[in-house]
Parts: sequence; structure tokens; C-alpha cells
Amino acid sequence: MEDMLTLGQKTFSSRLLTGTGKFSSKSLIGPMLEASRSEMITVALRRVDPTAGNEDSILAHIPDSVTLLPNTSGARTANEAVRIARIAREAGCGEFIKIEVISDMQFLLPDNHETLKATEVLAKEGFTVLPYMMPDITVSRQLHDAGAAAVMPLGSPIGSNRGLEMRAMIRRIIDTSRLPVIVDAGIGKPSQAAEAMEMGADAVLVNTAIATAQDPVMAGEAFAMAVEAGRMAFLAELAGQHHAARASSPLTGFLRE
Amino acid sequence: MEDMLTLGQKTFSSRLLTGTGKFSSKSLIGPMLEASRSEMITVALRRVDPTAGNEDSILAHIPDSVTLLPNTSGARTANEAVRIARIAREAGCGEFIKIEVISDMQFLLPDNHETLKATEVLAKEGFTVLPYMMPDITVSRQLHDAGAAAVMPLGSPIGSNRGLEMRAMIRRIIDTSRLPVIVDAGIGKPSQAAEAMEMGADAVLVNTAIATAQDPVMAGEAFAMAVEAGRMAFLAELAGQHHAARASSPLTGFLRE
Amino acid sequence: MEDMLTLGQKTFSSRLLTGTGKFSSKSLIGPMLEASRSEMITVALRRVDPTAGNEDSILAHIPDSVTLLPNTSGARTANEAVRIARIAREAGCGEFIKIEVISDMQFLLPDNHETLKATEVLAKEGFTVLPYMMPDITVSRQLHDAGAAAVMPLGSPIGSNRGLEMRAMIRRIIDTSRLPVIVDAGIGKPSQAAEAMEMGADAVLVNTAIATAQDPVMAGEAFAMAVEAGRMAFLAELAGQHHAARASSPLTGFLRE
Amino acid sequence: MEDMLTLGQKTFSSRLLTGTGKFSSKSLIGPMLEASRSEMITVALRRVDPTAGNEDSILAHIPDSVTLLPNTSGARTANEAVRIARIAREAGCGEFIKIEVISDMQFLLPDNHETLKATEVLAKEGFTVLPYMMPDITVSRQLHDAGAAAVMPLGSPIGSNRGLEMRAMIRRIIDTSRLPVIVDAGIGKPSQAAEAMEMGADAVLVNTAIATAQDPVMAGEAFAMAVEAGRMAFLAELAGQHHAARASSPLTGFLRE
Amino acid sequence: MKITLNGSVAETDSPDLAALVTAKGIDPCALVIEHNSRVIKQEHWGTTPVREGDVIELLNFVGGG
Amino acid sequence: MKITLNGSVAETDSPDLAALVTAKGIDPCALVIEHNSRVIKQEHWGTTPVREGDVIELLNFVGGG
Amino acid sequence: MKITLNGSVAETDSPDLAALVTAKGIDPCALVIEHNSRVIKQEHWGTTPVREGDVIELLNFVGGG
Amino acid sequence: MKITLNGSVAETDSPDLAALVTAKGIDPCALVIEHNSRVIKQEHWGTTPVREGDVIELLNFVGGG
Repeated sequence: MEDMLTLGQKTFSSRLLTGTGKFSSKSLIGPMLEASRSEMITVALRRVDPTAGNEDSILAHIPDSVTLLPNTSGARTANEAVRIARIAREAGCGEFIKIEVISDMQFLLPDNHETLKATEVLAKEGFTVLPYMMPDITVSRQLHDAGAAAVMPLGSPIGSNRGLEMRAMIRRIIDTSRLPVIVDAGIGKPSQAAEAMEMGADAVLVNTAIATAQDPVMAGEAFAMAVEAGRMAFLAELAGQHHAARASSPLTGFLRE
Repeated sequence: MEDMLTLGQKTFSSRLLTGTGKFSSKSLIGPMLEASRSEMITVALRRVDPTAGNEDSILAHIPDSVTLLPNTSGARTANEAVRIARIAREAGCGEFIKIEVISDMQFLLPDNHETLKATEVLAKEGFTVLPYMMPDITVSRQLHDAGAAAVMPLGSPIGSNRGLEMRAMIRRIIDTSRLPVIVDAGIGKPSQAAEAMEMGADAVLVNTAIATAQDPVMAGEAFAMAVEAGRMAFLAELAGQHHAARASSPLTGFLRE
Repeated sequence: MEDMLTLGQKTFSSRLLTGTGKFSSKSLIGPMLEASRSEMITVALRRVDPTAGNEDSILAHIPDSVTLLPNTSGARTANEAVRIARIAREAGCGEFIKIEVISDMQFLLPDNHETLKATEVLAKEGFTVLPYMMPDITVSRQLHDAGAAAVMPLGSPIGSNRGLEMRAMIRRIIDTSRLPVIVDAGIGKPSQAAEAMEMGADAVLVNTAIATAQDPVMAGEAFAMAVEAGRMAFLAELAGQHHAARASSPLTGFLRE
Repeated sequence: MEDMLTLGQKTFSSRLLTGTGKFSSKSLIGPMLEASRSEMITVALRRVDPTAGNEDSILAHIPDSVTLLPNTSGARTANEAVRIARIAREAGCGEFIKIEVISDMQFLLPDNHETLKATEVLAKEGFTVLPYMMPDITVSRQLHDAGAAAVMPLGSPIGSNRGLEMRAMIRRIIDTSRLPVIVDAGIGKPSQAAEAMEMGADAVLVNTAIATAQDPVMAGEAFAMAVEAGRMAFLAELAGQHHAARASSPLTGFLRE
Repeated sequence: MKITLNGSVAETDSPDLAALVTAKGIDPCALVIEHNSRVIKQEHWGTTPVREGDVIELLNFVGGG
Repeated sequence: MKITLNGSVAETDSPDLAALVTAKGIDPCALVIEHNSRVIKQEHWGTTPVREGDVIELLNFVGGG
Repeated sequence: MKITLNGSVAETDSPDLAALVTAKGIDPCALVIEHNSRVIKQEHWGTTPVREGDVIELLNFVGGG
Repeated sequence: MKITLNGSVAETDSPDLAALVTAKGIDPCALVIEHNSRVIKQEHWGTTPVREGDVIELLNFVGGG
């Protein structure tokens, strides 16, 4: 079965995007990528801390076959996000950029309007823009018009593992979006990733739940299987739920006169 | 990793039990079993309908490597269930029996007390008894004492695809049961099967959702992956959910004086 | 509007049953009953503790206008429940008895079969029997046949404030029961009491959530209003939910050529 | 108890706002207002249809004691909303305006950014601005800074009766907002209104569920009681939910040696 | 003369708003008139002339949520 | 003679179970026969006589969940 | 003499239930006495003798849900 | 001379970016340098002079979600 995901100029067979944050050791990232077969992974850009000593770069742990998805974390305005995106590209990280503009420092929820403005600028500059957003149909349509390559509505706050709190709105975005929909943030269990895919999401991004598991490598494989399971269920067209019961064995009275 | 499921005298590597009901064609059962790698499948016993003509037996579609799990569907009392179980065993179906005693013909919900009585009798006769039950901690403990090999609490009514309506009680059974817990009935989506496994269920039984999918073979594979994903997540010990957000990227103010 | 609840020989205008457990001071019970207008309240029977000193009896705090509902808490078998019921009646507490038989000491979930046996005995002896039960349609029907005056399925474990965990099964009991349905245990918020009544429950019993509130008197009034609101909503026949939006203002394009 | 709601210059004792849409007969509005004791009600502005004949105005059915809340329904941009607001005020409807800017015609979900722009303009002009919005913490803060008198996050799409789909985000808005929070749209049952109030919402607006009930007057009373019940529960500080059970009767072994 | 009435071109010979309302047979009570983007109070309808090209909106309040 | 077959009275002259199965035109493969409450293995059908008043159940396995 | 009082063996010399209650210093109001599995109404406490081996339960109503 | 390095004023006498990196003892591999708002590729660090008042950001990629 050829069921590929296309984002910008690239095509992916995996529908699980992963992240590099919060791993107890960078050396887990390689095995996790292998186990999860994830083909795209996020990284962040930060000022060097000279006092930190010379540990090896995160990039050294990501095979070339995996597409880098730099995020603009730390940006509180469209301008800051644009600047980070440009630096990331010039630093050789390629065309992909995850726009993350956050002004709410308590729940780390994205600022949709600043995100939209950054998307307009960066799409014009040829970036493949993946904007992280509050699930909002109106903004989703505007991001399409602004040239985004996909929309990334959140399931629940970053790192909360609360799953698809925004289920109802995400479903409406999936049903109306002309762009691929990647559910990002808050997915804490494989069942939640599978549910997003069953709803028709094109992909999910999972970082915290994998990185903070006792066994991140096994967790990565678990999420990969769940994403595939959810996708296959979507393609296999399962029946919907019924109010009443439907016997799975014949109801003919048996051994009874 | 050796992570096997033991029921009675047998050990299984698959934690997905399937059923033979409701397939549009019996010829789908073989490929479904192959795709799902399910190692145990339910069958029902019924009077021959001479007018029906000679279609091939359901048994002809089940490879020897797959364990038969005859059910006692049609039974409304413990005695009827016991009689069906004995016939099934004498007919060469082996020691496994799924006890299903239903007096509620509207929602097809099991009668826990009759189920318990049948379990006592059949366990003494050497059957490997898998009782289908309303999720009830007290009855779950009594089924253990009566010699059941596992308990099979329902997620929601048979064939309803309503998933884990009884989630809260199933979790309590899992947390207290000294027997393997197999969630049976109502599981309509892979995400629901994964959730049951994440909660710590030992296995799930899925029939309707697979058999009635547009593509039952792909659906079988999807459920198999979801069950494995949920099991791995349970073993990988994912972190729990948090009230607040937890940044997955460093929160250091960036590019800002 | 005359919308009365009949249990046994008595008729009530309030559909909120309350309990006497867990109040920080017995003196709160009277004002709570006044504020909540509850007409039936549970009490328990225990051995006198001679060391306890002579505080006044719980009965002194319950006005004669309020019907006593002694429970059989402490009973682990039908026989024990029957004995407690008889003592309570002979002690002059009237015909009403709440059967509570619990063998699961972890979650305090009722034993349906022992409850059914006690109901059979006590109904024959002329008690007005209100059995506390695991939500189970089969047992609900058997309790009717055994002569119960109502069924009392639990929403969630006693004192857990977890609300209607068993929502789905309670709804089925309401839809099929020929007896009044009183949702008991676990109701922690007025909204949950209202939801039970909207579903068509005939009454609810609330103890812990009222008794442990900072202000039990105000909490009692809040639950009373919620129960009435839910009942009125049920009688007023609200419309069901829709998949799509339905404009509440005219959709005519406005001030636009 | 003096527990008043202040919006702009006015103070209200009722926390239930109602609407005039969808009543089968305008003559139901008066009795509904009386039964619900609602003190503020929405109206819409539309072009006269000369062919419609001269039915009496909606205003004739609203007593002077009830504050009019004209909405800007029909507006797709901030400018259109501003124009409607000005007409409504000049027409003598007072200072209150519910800003409703909708560009998504499928689910009728509001456009937060246009809503924010309209709020800025109208607040400067002295309106008491109540903006209807997608639940979004960032926008909620911006609406405060723009001079709104409250924020009105939606529970679910207008007229869908789907209740608090956006529960999680609404709770975060309540926990962080410096403005009164009025949950608007989608509330279909009294239990849902009560839940919003228990969460700490300052008020709710209910139109469709009341207007489309078989008995809108009784429904109005039911919602009023539920809102009060939820508010009282919030003030009475109910205890939270527990994982385990908590006995409401003494656990001392009883009548047992 | 030609005016724009509720968004469409209309022909009228009413000298003022009061006459226009009467000519259209509309109940004046609770009627709101926007005349060239200004709302005109009812007491001034009789003294507000209608001229060629005027843009007039005749509005009223209806049920809305 | 009269027997009870799958819950209803039936007339047969088949001397044994094998003959009965053939007479009824039922595929013997995967057929289960309960004869007076005892299940009879296929190799013994030919040697199990059918007598007046026997209660016989002809069963087989079907799809079930 | 020895009796079983609320589940444990106790020593008493009270001739009747009323005396027993007084001896134990228990408030008689709202007290329930089960004497050899029969509940004794308060007016009969004084005339109900306590004998060697009696099983007596002294009970009362408490808060419960 | 004074420059602004990663947001704070710093004193340096490094003639060019390469020297600055060495002076700071930072591992050049995977280092990203923004010099007066322009990103400078590594091969040009040695030929990019550092002057009074320059605004320089030394950045690298870290774990992020």
C-alpha cells in the first residue's frame, strides 16, 4: 500500500513526527528514531552557554535520513519567529520550520495571530511552514491562504500528556482543512495518537511522552505502531458506534424447545 | 523481549483474541487471522439447518495453529451454558470455553450470577474457563475462587462499538484481579483497544469492529498493532498527565535583551 | 405542578435523598435538611461505644417530618443485612430500609447477589426495600421481581465524588426499569445530580458531597436546586444535541450588498 | 447573600443571560423571562422585510427591567460589527453590545482577531463590550487590554446543545482571566450550565436550549435553578474527587465477632 | 427619484423619511432608520428630506441569540 | 418411528445415526451429533442405532463472537 | 455472671437490662437493645432478666450514608 | 573593544570571529554565528573582522519539541 504524507516538497512514509526535547540522554535519540521509524524530528535553537562545557551537538544524534524540523520556540512575536527561522535555514537546517509563538507563559499556548503573521512572511521566503496553533477553524483557513504546508493544532498543553482535550475542534479542522493536519502537543499515550489518526489526522507529533518514558525507545516504537494502527483503521473504514447491542453470535434460541 | 500471555495450559504471544461472527464471507477469516496474528478465535455452536445447503464449516477457515474458543452464546442459564460447553469439548474443540450467559435480550448484557455458577461446574470438569461478565469487582474475585482462567469484563454492549464505557470499573478490576483480564465486547476502534492495554489489561477480544469493517483484513492488522502499542506503552511506563504545561523546548528567553 | 415520587406507601415531593454521615457537627444536619427540603435521610446502626461518652443521638437532629432510611452498612452478607434491617424496624425506625451489602473493602462496591437475597427476604416481611447496587440490568430486573420498592445503582464509589462513571449503564437501567431509579453514591457536584435527573432518574441520594463541603447547608440547597432543575429539564423535554451548529440569530447577510 | 455580577456600569443578581432567538412564539419570551428571572437578553438587528406584514416588535415582549444585549450577528468583519453596534446604540438600546463576528459559515465559530479589533473600537466609544469568542487564553488577555467588560468563550457551536466541549480551555480562561467569564453557546442542558458555574464561570448565556424546549418557560426556570445551584456549589466549596472510596458510614465491623 | 433602500435600488417620490415609511406600509413603531450612514430618531423623520441617491436602511430588532 | 430432532418431532426409518445423516442430506464433515444427551463421535455413527423416542441434536459450529 | 456484650465476654451482676444500662453508664435515650437475638422495647428493659450466657447487643443510630 | 555578545556587553580583543570562538573556548562544530543580524558560514569566520559595537550571537541547536 502506498500511503504517503507530503509536506512541502518532501514525501514521508511515517506519520509520526518526534522531538528532541527532554531526553535523559541524547544518546537515546538515535535508537528512538530507529525504533519509531520517525522521519522528521524537531530541534530548538538557543544561545551557547560557554559555562556549559562542550557536550556534543544534538545534530550529531540525528541521521541524515531524518528531516530536521527546527522550531521557533522562545519567540513571543512574529518577528522573533521569523528571525529564528532565517537563522535556522542559513545554518543549514533546510526549508522546514515549525512556527511556535507563545506569549502565554503559564500554559504555553500559542498566539494564533502572531503565528499567522510569521507564516505569511516565511511562506513567501520559500520555507515549508508548519504552524503550531490553537485549534481554530478560521485561523486554519487563513494559514492555508497564507501558504502554510500544514496546520498543527494542539491536543492539549505542551508536555501535559492530557491527550485530545480539543478533540471536537480538531475534528472540525480535519473535516474542513485543505491542508494536512498534524496534531501536536499533549499526546501522552499511543491510544490518543491512534484516536487522532482514526479521526482522519494526517500525522501526529509526539515528544514529551516518548522522551520521558522509562523506556523511550520502546515508547517510540509503541507510538509508531499506534499511529499506523489509527491510520489503517481510518483507511479500513470501520463501522460507527450503535446505540443498541448487535449480536456477534446468532440469536436463534438454542437447545431449547 | 519475551512477554507472553498464559491462559490455562497454553501460552500466547498475541494479546488480541478475535471472533468469527459477522464476516461478509468466511473466506475473510483466514487472511484476517494472518494479518492480525491472532492466536485464539471464538466460534459458536448451533443446530444444523438442513434447508441451508452445504456451505463449508467455519472450522475449515481456522488454521490448526489458532486455538478455538467456543462460546456458549444462546445460553440463558448456567445449565444451558454447561451443556453447550460439554458438547463443544466432546466435539473435539479442546478445553477452552468462553462462558456467555445472557438473559437481557435488549442489550445482550451477561448474567453474572449464572455465569459464576457455570464457571464453578466447568472449572471442576477441567475446562479452561473464560467468563464474559459485567465489570464487577466482587464477581471478579468470585470467578477467581471458582477456578476461572481469566475474567472478561465488557467494555460496552456486544457489537455496539462504544468502546470502554465501563472504563472506571475495568481499571479497578485490573488493579485488583489475580487473574488475567481480557476486555471483551464493544471495542470499536484500535485506539480503544490500545487504551485498554495501556490500563494494564492482559488482552482484548475484538470481533464486530474487525468483521464489519470495509476491509476486515486491514482492520485486523490495525487492531493487532494497537494492542501491541498499548502493551508496549504499559511496559515502557509512560509518565502520567500533568495539570500544567511542561515545556519541551528550553524556556530561556531567546534573542531578547 | 404535582410531580411526586412514590416509594412504597409514601409519597415525596423532594427527589433529593440525603445522608447523615461525615458531618463535622450533627447540629448541621437540621439546617441542611431545611435548606435542601430533603424528605428522606439515611442513618446507620452501630454498637454503643461506652467509652464515647453521652453525645446526643443522631435521631434528635432529624425532624419527624423527614422519613428515616436506615442502611445496613457493615453487612457483608444477606443474613447480616436482614438482621440489621429487623433491628432497625423493631427499634421504631419504620418500614424503609436501604440494603447495603459490601464485601469489597477497597472500593466499597456492593455485592449484587447478596443484595438480591436480602431484598427477597425483607420485601416478604413488608419492608420498603431500597437496594444499593452495581448498575446491572439483569439484577435490576431481579430486584423488581423480588419486591424492591426502587433500585439504587451507584454513580461511582461511595464518597469518591467521581460522579456518573457508570452513566451508560444507569441510562439503560432507567430506560428499562419498572421501578423508580435512585442514583446513589459518588455524586460529587450539583451538575452531576442534574445530569442524572435529566437522564430520567427518579431521584438521587447525596451524602458525602453535602456533608464535607465547607458550607454543608449551602451545598444542600445547591443540590436541591440542581435536582429540581434536572427534573424540570426532563419534563420540559429539551431538544437533543446536533452535530452541526444551528444559528440562533437570522443568517441573512446583513448590511452587505 | 449578596453575590452580584457586575458588567460595565450595571449590577445583576441573575447569572443567567438569555436570548430571543428561535422561540416558536414571541409571546413565550415574557413568561420565560419571568420564570428564569434573567436580567439580560440578546436581540439581533435586521433589515425590515416589507412583505413580512406587521407583526409586533420583539422589543414589545421584553420588560424595561431587563437589560437589552444587542448582538452583531451577521457581521463578518470588525467594521460591520462596529457599524451594527453603533446603530443599535443610536436606536436607543443602551451601551451593551455582544460582539459576534463570524466568517466560518459551517460551524458559526467566531473570528477572534476581528472580534478583538471591534472590541478595541467600541470600548473606546464607551460601549460595554461582551465579545463572543473561541476559548483562547491569549485573546482573552488581549480583550481585557482592549477594554472588554467580560469575555464570552463558547462551550460548543451555537445551537448545537453539545455542552462544554471546550471545557479544558474554558477552565484555564476562568483561572487566568481578570474579566468576568460568561460561557456562551452550545449549553444544551441545565447540568452543563451548572458545571460551568461550578468551574467558576461568572455567568452563562443560554438561548437555543430554552427556546426550542417543548416547554420553554419551564426550561427557563430549570436553567435558572441550575445556574444558581452551580454558583452556590462554587461558593460552598465542595470537596474534590478522590481516587478511592471514602466510607460514608462507619467501617467498624458490625454484629460480627 | 432613485435611492438605495436596504441594499437595492428603489424608485420613490416620498419627500421625507416619514412619507417613505408610510408609502412602504411599514409599522413605524420600533423601526430604525439609517439615512446615509446616520441613524435618524423618529421625531426627525418628518423633517429629514429624501434626495436622489440617498442610501437608506430600514431596520428593526428581531429574535437573536 | 418418531424421534425428537433438533427440538421438533420427526418421522424417520433410519436404523442408525449415519443413515439419518445421509437421509437428511447433511454434510457429515464438522457435524456434531448429540444422541440422548451424549455426544457421539463420527466413527460410531454407523453403530449407534436410532430408536423410537430418541432425542437427537444435529449441530455444527458457526461464526460467533 | 458472664454474658456476651457487643461481641465480647463481659462480667456483670445486673439483674435486668435496665440495671445493665445504668451500670454501663449509657444514655438510655435512643438506645436499642438486642437480647438473645430479640429486640427489647425500652418499657420492658426493667422486666427482662439478665442471665448467665446471655448475648446482648447495645446499639444506637449514628451518622451514615 | 566592547561588543554585544548573546545579549550582554562583553570585552574582547579577538580580531575576527574564529579568534572569538577560540577565545571563548567554544566547540566550533555545530556552532551558529549571527554577526550584526547576518549568519556567517563557518568558512568565513576567519575573514570576518570583529569591530567595536558589533552585535554577535553564538547559537547552537538543542533538544526541543
